[in-house]
Amino acid sequence: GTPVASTQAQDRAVWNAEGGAGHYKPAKPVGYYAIGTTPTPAEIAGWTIAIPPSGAGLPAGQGTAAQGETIYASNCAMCHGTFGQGKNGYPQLVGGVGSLASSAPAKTVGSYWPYATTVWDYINRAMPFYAPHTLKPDQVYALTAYLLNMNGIVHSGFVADATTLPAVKMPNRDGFIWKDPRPVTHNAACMTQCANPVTIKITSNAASMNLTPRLTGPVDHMKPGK
Amino acid sequence: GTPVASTQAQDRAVWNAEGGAGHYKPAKPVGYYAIGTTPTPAEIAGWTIAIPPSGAGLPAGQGTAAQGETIYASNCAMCHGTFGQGKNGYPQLVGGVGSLASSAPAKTVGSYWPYATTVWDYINRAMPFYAPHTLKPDQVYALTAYLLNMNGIVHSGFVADATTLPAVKMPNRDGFIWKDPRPVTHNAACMTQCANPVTIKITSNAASMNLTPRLTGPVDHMKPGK
Amino acid sequence: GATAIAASARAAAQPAAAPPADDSWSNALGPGVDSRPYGRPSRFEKDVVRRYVPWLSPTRDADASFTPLQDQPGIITSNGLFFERYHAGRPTIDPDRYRLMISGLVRKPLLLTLDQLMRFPSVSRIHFIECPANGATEWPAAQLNSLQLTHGMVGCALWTGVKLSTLLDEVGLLPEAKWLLASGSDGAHMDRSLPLEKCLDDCIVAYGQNGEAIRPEQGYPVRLVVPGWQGNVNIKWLRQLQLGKTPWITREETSEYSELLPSGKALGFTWVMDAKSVITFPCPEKPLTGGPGFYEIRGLAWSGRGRIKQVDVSLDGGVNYRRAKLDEPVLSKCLTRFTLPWRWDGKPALIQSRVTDETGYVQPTIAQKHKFWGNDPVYENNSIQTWQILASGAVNNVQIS
Amino acid sequence: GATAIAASARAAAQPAAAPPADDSWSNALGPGVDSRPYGRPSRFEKDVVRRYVPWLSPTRDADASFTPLQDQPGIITSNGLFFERYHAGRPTIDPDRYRLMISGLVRKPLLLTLDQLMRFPSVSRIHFIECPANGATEWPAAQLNSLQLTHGMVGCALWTGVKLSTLLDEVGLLPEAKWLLASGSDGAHMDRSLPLEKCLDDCIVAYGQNGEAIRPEQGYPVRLVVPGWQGNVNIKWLRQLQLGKTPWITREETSEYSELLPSGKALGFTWVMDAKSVITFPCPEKPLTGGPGFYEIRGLAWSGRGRIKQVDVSLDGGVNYRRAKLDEPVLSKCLTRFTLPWRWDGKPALIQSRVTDETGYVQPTIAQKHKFWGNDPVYENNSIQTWQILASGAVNNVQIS
Ligand code: HEC
Ligand code: HEC
Ligand SMILES: [Ca+2]
Ligand SMILES: [Ca+2]
Ligand SMILES: [Ca+2]
Ligand SMILES: [Ca+2]
Ligand SMILES: [Ca+2]
Ligand SMILES: [Ca+2]
Ligand SMILES: [Co+2]
Ligand SMILES: [Co+2]
Repeated sequence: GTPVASTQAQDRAVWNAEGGAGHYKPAKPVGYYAIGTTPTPAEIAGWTIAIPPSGAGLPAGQGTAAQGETIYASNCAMCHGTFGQGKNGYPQLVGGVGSLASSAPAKTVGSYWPYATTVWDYINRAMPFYAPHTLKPDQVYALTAYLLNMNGIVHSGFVADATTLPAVKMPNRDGFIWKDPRPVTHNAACMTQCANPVTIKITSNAASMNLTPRLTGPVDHMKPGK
Repeated sequence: GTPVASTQAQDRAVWNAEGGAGHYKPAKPVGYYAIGTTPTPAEIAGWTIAIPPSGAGLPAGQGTAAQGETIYASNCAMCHGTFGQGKNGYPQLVGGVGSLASSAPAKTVGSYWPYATTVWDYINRAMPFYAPHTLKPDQVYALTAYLLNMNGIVHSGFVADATTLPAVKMPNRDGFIWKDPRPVTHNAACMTQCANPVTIKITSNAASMNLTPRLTGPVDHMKPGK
Repeated sequence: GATAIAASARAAAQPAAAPPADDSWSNALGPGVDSRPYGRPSRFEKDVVRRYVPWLSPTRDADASFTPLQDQPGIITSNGLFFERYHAGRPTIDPDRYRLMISGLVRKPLLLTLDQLMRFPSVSRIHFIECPANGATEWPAAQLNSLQLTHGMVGCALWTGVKLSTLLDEVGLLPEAKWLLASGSDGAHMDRSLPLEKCLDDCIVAYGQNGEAIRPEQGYPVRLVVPGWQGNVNIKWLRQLQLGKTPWITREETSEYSELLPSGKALGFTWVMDAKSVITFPCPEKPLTGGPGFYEIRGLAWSGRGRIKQVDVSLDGGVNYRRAKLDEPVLSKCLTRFTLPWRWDGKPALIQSRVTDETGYVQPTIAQKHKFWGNDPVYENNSIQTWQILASGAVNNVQIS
Repeated sequence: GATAIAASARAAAQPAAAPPADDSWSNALGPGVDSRPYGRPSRFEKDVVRRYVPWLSPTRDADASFTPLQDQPGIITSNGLFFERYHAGRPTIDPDRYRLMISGLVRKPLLLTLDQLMRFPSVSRIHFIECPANGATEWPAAQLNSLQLTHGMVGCALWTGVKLSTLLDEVGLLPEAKWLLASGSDGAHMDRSLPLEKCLDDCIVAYGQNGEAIRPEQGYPVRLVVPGWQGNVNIKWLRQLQLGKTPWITREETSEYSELLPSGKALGFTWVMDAKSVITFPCPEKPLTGGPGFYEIRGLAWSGRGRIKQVDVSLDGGVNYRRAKLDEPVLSKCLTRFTLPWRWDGKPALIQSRVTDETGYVQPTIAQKHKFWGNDPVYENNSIQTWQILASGAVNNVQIS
């Protein structure tokens, strides 16, 4: 595969081109309104939880897949399944590599996510679902290591920390593009005889699908698949 | 005073000038949309309760002040007072003639209303307050006669009906004008030195008035005058 | 285990930053999309409500409540906060039993159900509606220390419905027809006469208000919208449109919504609401709480005659004015938002706004109004409002000479 | 006596005309202005609510509900009916404990309370917000027989707040700053990276929505409004604006709001919502109930790239089109209302609308979308909607070749 550094460089080239302020000239000098307070470094650190691909901001601490397994079993498996296979509609976290171009793609941490830092970031900010952002850094490292290991991305002895995670090459790191390659304008504003009436056929009709919840009366809580 | 006919003619001249469709051209022919139904004459009559100064539409029936007195005592006096003097903030219906140009004008049926037909119309459509539009025509005629008599506009033998009411000359019939005589533009969009700063004085300050209900918390139901 | 993790708040690990970096609401799930199919404001906004002045009327059924303009951040008034004006309380109308009668001097009278009315070609326009008694208490002197209660009998909404002219075309006006009587189905059977020219211009028989059915408070299921004219002619709970030769001279256009002039003469039919503006921040309810420094003066301006051309703001009781910025969109007979940056030096000040509309009409001072209209009118107080800023940042409603 | 009069209904005297000439609500007093300081819709409108599709998500806390567009009469969405999209339910935020942090590659980081945020210069704009998953179920085939559920993940409101550029001026961008991360304080700590050029253009840090504080469902007390871009970047319950050199590549911009292309490549950052339109009457929920005759076709159109230029309507499945009328105002990145008069002959028909925006972009057919985007995308289904009208007047959601 492509070496980590060059893929990151590719992404970065697009991000640099997309970002930036253009020819922006500030309307007012810095601090013109003099409203609000300057946060302390500790406050800024408390707010700033997002971890970019570089790993900047990853806290001290570490964790292994073995440590993660225990935490996962009691806090995550009830929704995502013991093997990360997903359950009752909750997301599948493991598997799916090679499926993305198929007719039944399985988008998982293993098959789809381009950066391992995102796994740490998301578990830290949003999981477990019922108590988000309550895990300690070591727990998040351990869970990340466990998910990467279940996906066969790192070996069982892998120790996740601020240095190792940004260096992990995810299976789909080459799979993301960041600029829409699809044509924008597809249609013409034709006004008469724009189609041949004879060839117009109804290809699908929602009335026969039996998928629509009740639309009047109290909100319909029908179970998936009715 | 001015004879009834000529006053009505004066009003009518303004109303004719004010009303009308101008140079309007309908966008569509009558019935173009063909939506809805044509009401029956009985339906139109049921809806059409407004009585203009001409008295057009006044129903058959009649009533005297004496008949009105009884109805008034049990259905109206509790709010408007036994003598129509008003009560607890409910409108005064009697008196006030000659007060309109004073510093304490009393606007009543007797002092202010230009047409007797309006008295019939309003009692019929809106009174008694707790059960509007439930009186029978005879009752409305009687109450109208009673109010006019209490106001000294008609004598006690007066029989109110579709013919007599439009002919009643109300004390203030000459008192209404129908086109605003006051100048429209009062100010200039001056931008600098528009007033002499020295002469600017605060002439009133609501903070010292003690009239403002509580503005936070639950809505303030303070009693009049607190 | 799950409980152990839930209990160990991250806050404990990062005391300097949290709360509020990570307040309770960030560490839990909130209610889901099934919790309230029709939403409501945050419970922390519970004080943002319509309020009334108890001493103005003997009964809440013939009374008014006021829009909290101090909490209205733009030109649209929330449906839940749109001012009320009732003459016999708020009727509860079954839309299936609703009928609109169009009769009188027409070629083909018409009776419409609500469904039928909704089939006609429709328009959608943003217009203000203002009660002419808005500011009535302020004619003799500054009396109520509140923006809501001095200016809150105005609201602005996106009204959707059928142009009145479309319905009049459909029934066909007879040549003698010159006036229209609109009447409501509330207990008051509230009714007003309107000259045909206005009816054929921009009036709307409306059933939609800001994205939903008109609220019961504003006339559910159907009201008349008469853009720029006194609120009371915008008949709510509309039951009938009757065509005639002359006005009906109803109690509402004689006893109620007429103006007693200083001469003792009574003035009927004053209809159009002249241009008006008011500063909505700061105001008595929203003082300057942050001490000296930068603030943005904000306000609303409107005119019954068309678009707003400019708004000027004075910080010195009307000696000098600065041009305010108008916020897009600027629409005809619609609230327009204006702003002016202000660096407050912490000293007392008298602030005012003054609107000029597209006809060139300039909002008058209360003194100018008194000069031409007398000292004690009831209606159409569109005079310039003065707010007194105290050194404490508190704001009072005052009048100045 | 009083009771006798109240009991003798006028209806008895005039049986032919009443009811409804004089229905019960006309003969009584309704509740007064003190009855509900904050109003609500008529109880007869109880079915007009947000609804959801239970089989789309395993939990209501990471789910969406839909605006009932079939009952939205104009371009403004009622705050009570504005669609919801949650990733961890709806947080309940105490505005006194609210803080906004602006940090990262800036000269002077800033921590603001809500009161402080509100002191900055403000703007007020009407913009739509649409979830890119709006219409997702309809990619492979016509699946849901409902306008609300195929198109209702869009809403349009008057947003009031501080221009994001004003806040970025205040903190001072360092030259290296190229991206901004907006993050929320819901349980999901929902966050998205945005390129600075868009941030400095027309984004608003908003606290007002249609005349009141932003609703909890839409981000109370503060959300980001990114006009014309995917709903999910309009971060709700906004807690932080962080400046950086490169995007953060969050889970939301990789796993969640990316598009898997037919090639197996994943596409991030598709941001702009292309022009879209839909006929809102008739529709599955609002069939033609009055038999053959006149109806007005009504709909909504919008574009993430600016103003609507024109909307064309076809009554024959796309063979011929007629130009629809656009209702004022026509604003940038805002819903625009269109109408077309139609005399229905009672025969089956296939009706469609097709919008062209000011950039010249023309709304595509579903077949054109499939050709360029593959048969099974998730997001940005802005294809032309076909409604099948049956002879009965019933309306079905169909797709045609
Ligand atoms: C109560 C159910 C529940 C529990 C327990 C739970 N999750 Fe989740 N998880 C979810 C839901 C629901 C989502 C999707 C959220 C969304 O769509 O915004 C999710 C998403 C994820 C994702 C992203 C999946 C993707 O492909 O985008 C990861 C990774 C994840 N969870 C890891 C964990 C870990 C690790 C734990 C335990 C610490 C955990 N989850 C516990 C319900 C749960
Ligand atoms: C429960 C109280 C109440 C009762 C009983 C009542 N009224 Fe009234 N009346 C009112 C109120 C309140 C108004 C003012 C309504 C408004 O402002 O829209 C009013 C207004 C009037 C007016 C118009 C006053 C003006 O100057 O504009 C007349 C005339 C009148 N009532 C007559 C009657 C008659 C006749 C009866 C009995 C059949 C009656 N009222 C019973 C409360 C009452
Ligand atoms: Ca929940
Ligand atoms: Ca009154
Ligand atoms: Ca006037
Ligand atoms: Ca009542
Ligand atoms: Ca999801
Ligand atoms: Ca896009
Ligand atoms: Co947190
Ligand atoms: Co009646």
